[in-house]
Amino acid sequence: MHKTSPEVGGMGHSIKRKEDLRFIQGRGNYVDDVNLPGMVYGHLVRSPYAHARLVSVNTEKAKKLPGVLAVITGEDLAKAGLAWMPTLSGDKQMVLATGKVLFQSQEVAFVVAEDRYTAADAAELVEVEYEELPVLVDPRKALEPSAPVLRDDREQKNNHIFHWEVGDKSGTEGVFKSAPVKARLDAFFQRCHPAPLETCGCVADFNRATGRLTVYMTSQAPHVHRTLFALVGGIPENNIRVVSPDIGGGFGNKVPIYPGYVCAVVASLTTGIPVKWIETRSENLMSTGFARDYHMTAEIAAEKDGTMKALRVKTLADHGAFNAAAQPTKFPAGLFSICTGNYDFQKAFCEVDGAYTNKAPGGIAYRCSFRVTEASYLIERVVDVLAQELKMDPAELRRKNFVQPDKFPYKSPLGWTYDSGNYEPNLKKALDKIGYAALRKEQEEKRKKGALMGIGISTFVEIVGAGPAHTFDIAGIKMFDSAEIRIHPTGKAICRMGTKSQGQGHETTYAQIVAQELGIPAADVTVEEGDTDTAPYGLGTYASRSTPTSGAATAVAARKILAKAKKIAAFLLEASEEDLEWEPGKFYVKGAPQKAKTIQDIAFAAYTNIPPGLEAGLEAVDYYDPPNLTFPFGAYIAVVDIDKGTGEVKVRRFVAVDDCGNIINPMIVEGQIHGGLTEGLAIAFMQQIDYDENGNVQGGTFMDYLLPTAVETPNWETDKTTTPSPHHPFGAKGVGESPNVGSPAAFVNAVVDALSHLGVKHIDMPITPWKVWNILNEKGIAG
Amino acid sequence: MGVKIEKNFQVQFPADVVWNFLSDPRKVVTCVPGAKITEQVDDTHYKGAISVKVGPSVTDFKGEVQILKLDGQAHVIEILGKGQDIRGRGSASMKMTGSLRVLDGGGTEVVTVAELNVAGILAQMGGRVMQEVSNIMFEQFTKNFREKLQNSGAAPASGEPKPISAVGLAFSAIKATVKGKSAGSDAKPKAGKSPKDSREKA
Amino acid sequence: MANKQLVKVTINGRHREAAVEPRLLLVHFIRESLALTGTHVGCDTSNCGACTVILNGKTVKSCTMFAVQADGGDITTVEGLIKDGGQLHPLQEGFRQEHGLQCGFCTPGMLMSSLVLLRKNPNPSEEDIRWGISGNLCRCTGYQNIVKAVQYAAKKMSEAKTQGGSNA
Amino acid sequence: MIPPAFEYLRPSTIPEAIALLQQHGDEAKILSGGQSLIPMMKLRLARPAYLIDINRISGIAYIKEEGGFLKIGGLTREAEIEASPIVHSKYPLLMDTARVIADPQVRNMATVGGNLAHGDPANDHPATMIALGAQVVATGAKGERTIPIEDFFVSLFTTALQADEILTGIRIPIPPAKSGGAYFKLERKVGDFATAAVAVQLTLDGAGAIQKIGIALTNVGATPIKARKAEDSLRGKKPDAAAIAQAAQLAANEAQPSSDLRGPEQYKRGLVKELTRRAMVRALERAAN
Repeated sequence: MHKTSPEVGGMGHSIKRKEDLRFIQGRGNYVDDVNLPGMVYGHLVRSPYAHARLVSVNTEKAKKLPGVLAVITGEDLAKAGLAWMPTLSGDKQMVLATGKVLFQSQEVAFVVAEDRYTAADAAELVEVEYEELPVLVDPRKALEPSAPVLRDDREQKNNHIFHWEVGDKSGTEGVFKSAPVKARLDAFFQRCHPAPLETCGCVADFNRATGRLTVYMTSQAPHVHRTLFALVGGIPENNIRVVSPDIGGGFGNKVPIYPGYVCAVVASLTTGIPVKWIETRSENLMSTGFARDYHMTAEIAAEKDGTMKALRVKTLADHGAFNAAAQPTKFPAGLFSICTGNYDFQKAFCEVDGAYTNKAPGGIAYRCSFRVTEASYLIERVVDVLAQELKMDPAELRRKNFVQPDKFPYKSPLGWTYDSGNYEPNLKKALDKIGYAALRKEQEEKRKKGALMGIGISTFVEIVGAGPAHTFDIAGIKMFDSAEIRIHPTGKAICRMGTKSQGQGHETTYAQIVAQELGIPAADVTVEEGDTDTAPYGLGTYASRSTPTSGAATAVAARKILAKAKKIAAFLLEASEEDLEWEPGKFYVKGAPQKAKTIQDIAFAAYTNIPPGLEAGLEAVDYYDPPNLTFPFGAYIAVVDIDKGTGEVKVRRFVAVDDCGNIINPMIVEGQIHGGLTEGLAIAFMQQIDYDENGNVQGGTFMDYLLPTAVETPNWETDKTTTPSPHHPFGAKGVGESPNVGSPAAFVNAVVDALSHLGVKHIDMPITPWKVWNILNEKGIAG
Repeated sequence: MGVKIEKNFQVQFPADVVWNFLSDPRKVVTCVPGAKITEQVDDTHYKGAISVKVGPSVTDFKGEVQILKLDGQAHVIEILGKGQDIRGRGSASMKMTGSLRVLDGGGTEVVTVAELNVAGILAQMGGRVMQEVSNIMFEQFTKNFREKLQNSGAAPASGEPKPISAVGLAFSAIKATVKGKSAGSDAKPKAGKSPKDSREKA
Repeated sequence: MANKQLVKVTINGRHREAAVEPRLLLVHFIRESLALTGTHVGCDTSNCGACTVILNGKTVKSCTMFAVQADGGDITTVEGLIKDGGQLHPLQEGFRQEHGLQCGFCTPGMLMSSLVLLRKNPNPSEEDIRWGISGNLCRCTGYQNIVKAVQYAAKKMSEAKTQGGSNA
Repeated sequence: MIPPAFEYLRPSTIPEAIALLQQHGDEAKILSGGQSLIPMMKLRLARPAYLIDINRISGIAYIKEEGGFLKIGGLTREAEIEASPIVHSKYPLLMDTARVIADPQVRNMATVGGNLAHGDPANDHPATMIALGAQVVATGAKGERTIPIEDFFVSLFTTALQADEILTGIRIPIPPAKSGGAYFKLERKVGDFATAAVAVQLTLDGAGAIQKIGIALTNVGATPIKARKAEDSLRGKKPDAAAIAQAAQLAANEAQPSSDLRGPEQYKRGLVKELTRRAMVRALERAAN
């Protein structure tokens, strides 16, 4: 690949982000910044109960409050056939409750008023009578035959959602029967929430005169949302425009459609007035897409020398009241079957059961490709359990079992074809960088003195960038993605995409791809996303798919443009196409570099001096269907020290060596890794959306759902190896989620490692000081 | 969020007198700070209201009181009180069992077990203070119980009841009785453990 | 309903006033009454700091204050950071140069906290910076580059000072 | 989140404020820093009909030594304590405490008076003021009265302030030479309430034995707890490791924690023990210097 000049700013340049200029001046345009003339406000009335029969909803008092325009109930929606909506997992979900409520904070009524304050007041005046019902918060209890049936709307009269299995069951059993060594881990990956700093919200604007509905919304997938509005609401799709303005972080939270959006749309359709609805933080944490909540068991069968032969995984997934997991249709447990990791197992078998409980619906892919964090955590933890069993160094055990570089493309026993990988040098780089041998020595010394330090390794592999379309779809729509590039006469460009940045820096990185491919300086390329009226159709940004899909589409579209540019250049240079050479930015005649036409010259000619037989203009669109997923990987090592007096764990160092193939913008990649590691830290040590036995949310505000500050967050040490994806147009793989996928296991492994000599084999996340202290206290060494 | 509180206290009245008081929900409810009976529905059902004040926060509940069990022979009463927040933000219920034990020397020990459940905003936000609020309210209940019994004109068995402590009077700002202990949180504390000071001698 | 009260403030050097309900939060006054939407709301419980503005020289969380309390006050928001000539403040420059932002939602509050931090402590250590922005949550960056951004600005500002200029 | 409506009252003197309190009784709340009250109002857990904003009353925000006391006005902001040279040089316990209350923005608004008058056992100043043996100055219709801090915290969110009194000041006895103090707080993250915290203030005599000692505990009971037994065990004694360990154990016994999201009861006791030990050691170091 040509390296472009810094002025052009193609691949590999850490150019400064184009989007920053508006953000640092307070000129971002987030959804709550959208203010339309005459706009009114919506406020949801929510259930205080986790499970209750809805006896009555009386809106009279609320309607009488001056300033209130409407109060919509589930019964009202039912009349229009909108009381329920489909989820992204083939289930359905109540928009506003009818009959009963199934989780605390479920949507019951929608108040529309002239301003936020009146709407909030009116919501309190909606009188709802409930009759409380028995609550199920434990999915194991939910699957007991005697458990009350939560979803009596279903034909199936129990709380079981799905059973899914993959792999060779009997073959795996066979290996286990004869295996000399077995390791087993029971782990619970707690319910978490992506909690982007901006909550969800929308402004729905139905124009009665034109019949057009415009919805400004916090959407990671605006086109899909437009289509769903059309299919569910019966509005002609050409009359719907979804605009996803600047998004204050998504992390998967903004993939599903939530009842609030639908209510705002219904309210605008019925009043003809723009309606804004913005979630509070508590509403965000308590009702929108949670992540994880997987009760997992993993077993490894191995030889005495540490050769891992087979993996068996059994998981119970808690999906809450509705199966609203945002994931490809054919994969009820997402891509969880990546759980063999980067180890060369002969046999593997994985099964997952899903259950309904009286908890918020979801199961979204929080900063990971669908369920990959759960899988990665499980395998990277259980490998450590095996190392402990074998009294083997965990780095050594991993090294011994890595899929070797000559085996790629590698077919895993659970059916994935890994595109490329080179795990050993990646791990070595991390071990060297952190000084692994010296740390082990230090640990030994410290142990003699009674001090507790631990080193935790995680060598994860990700599976990102869905499609391919033959296997992956969201609600039936195939998971391709798109790019449209138009070159203006003066050689500047606009690029529109089917994806949607939520902070990833697309306006910069896509421009760099164009710069790389066409030699047009990135500064001259405007990138636009999120407006369904202008952008080509796409599936959106999540699952680290932007670079693997839209990024690829950008390169392919640019290459289409280049093909035409070559014809124009040949015409201008009066040479044949075969005689032309390309270097980013210009065509020149072979052997006569002074005879050249820049891309700007060519662009101008495309509008002013069009070669005979060619269409005017210089633009292309590409809908890219990736031939395979990409498989980024990395080696993370955490070093922790434990305060025996308080149980606090301090992360002393953390080294992350990522391999995401070829990198577009190293600065942005590094920033993403910092952020993902920080979220991983929070999950490992602080965060949980928990419920008490009555289904009350514990952790429904930032007072109890803890986001680390700058003080709790360590400095991250990052590095990279580069193993390009062989099937991606420029060898990239996607990276935004790797740190969140790979780091939890590193943290937990480090803490367990610090305590392993005391016989500790596992601690469930979040590893709070009191959990550690309890262990120390039991062992008689607290204080 | 569920809590169980067990509390025993002694009064210098004969069991019959105490039972006479304890077996009448209209009287018992007057001992619960902030609570009142608004209507008797039938022999075993009453309507009532309670206002729970914790610092600057006030929550008003309206609901029902039901006598589940009334055994005059064994001196055992079981009452279930259930209320919904009048602003629709949650509910509280308390099942209380009271029984009497005759003491040597003529006094009576009142043995109470209360199981409290809270759902909604208080259960979400109140985990930090549930236990303390509950302790205080139950304390206030027993104080009121003694006081009302004494003022009911009944003759004490012997001796003088101890005066109500100054601390107790200051508690009057807190108007109700809820007993809470967070359970099911990641702290996994054991619900139903009686607090340290649950045994109090008058 | 409570009577409206007139609130007068100087915001980013400009005098503004509006009659508001006493319960109107300062953040809504700024965002809605005064149409300055750079200041954000990220939580309800005074944890996230996205709503941080400078009131009379001190950072406050404008979601945990009523507009009537700010009556007569001098407020700076992110919109007031840039110089009249359109020149970026060294902190704005620093955040861009050091990649101290991603989604940008926390950035205005971060900038306000950093500005006051540097006024009080022109040469802060890394630890000073981390504590100085500990009332502001960021979900994207992991703070590391925000620390660098503040260091960048501190350096720029001290250089400007020694050269006789002033930036703060 | 949207607070319920209220009438906003802004008196310019203390007597005016007290008259308003008397006029509106239970329906009124004092608005000081508002950093506890306003979040509760936004959650609609508190709905006062009247807010009496005392922020424009002059003369109740100060930090000064006078008449044997460090006097702090009720309206003094936490940030002002943090920045105070007097506090910095002579009151390390107070400095420790001011630094770990909430976060910088909250400390710019939050007041010492509010922190105490809220009566929240999770707040940090209560234990600190108990350890320092402070007095609270309450101003009511009949003028000022002082309340020893030990008598101030009556119960959860309940103080000895009368309904028509305002906490206008705190008086901390100026510590003699060879005094030291420390506040150790374990919080889940910056801005959190303490899982547990311990305040220690002590004075050594000429022989190095403990002459005066104050130990108090944050967020391990319905009120801040004065660890009297721990104090008694140390008074007059040389603070060697054994004496400190014993006092730490006694303090742990005196704690009355409940289990919650921050941890089970047993952990919190263990924490009180450990933090007492650490605060003692730090306070002794400071007393020695």
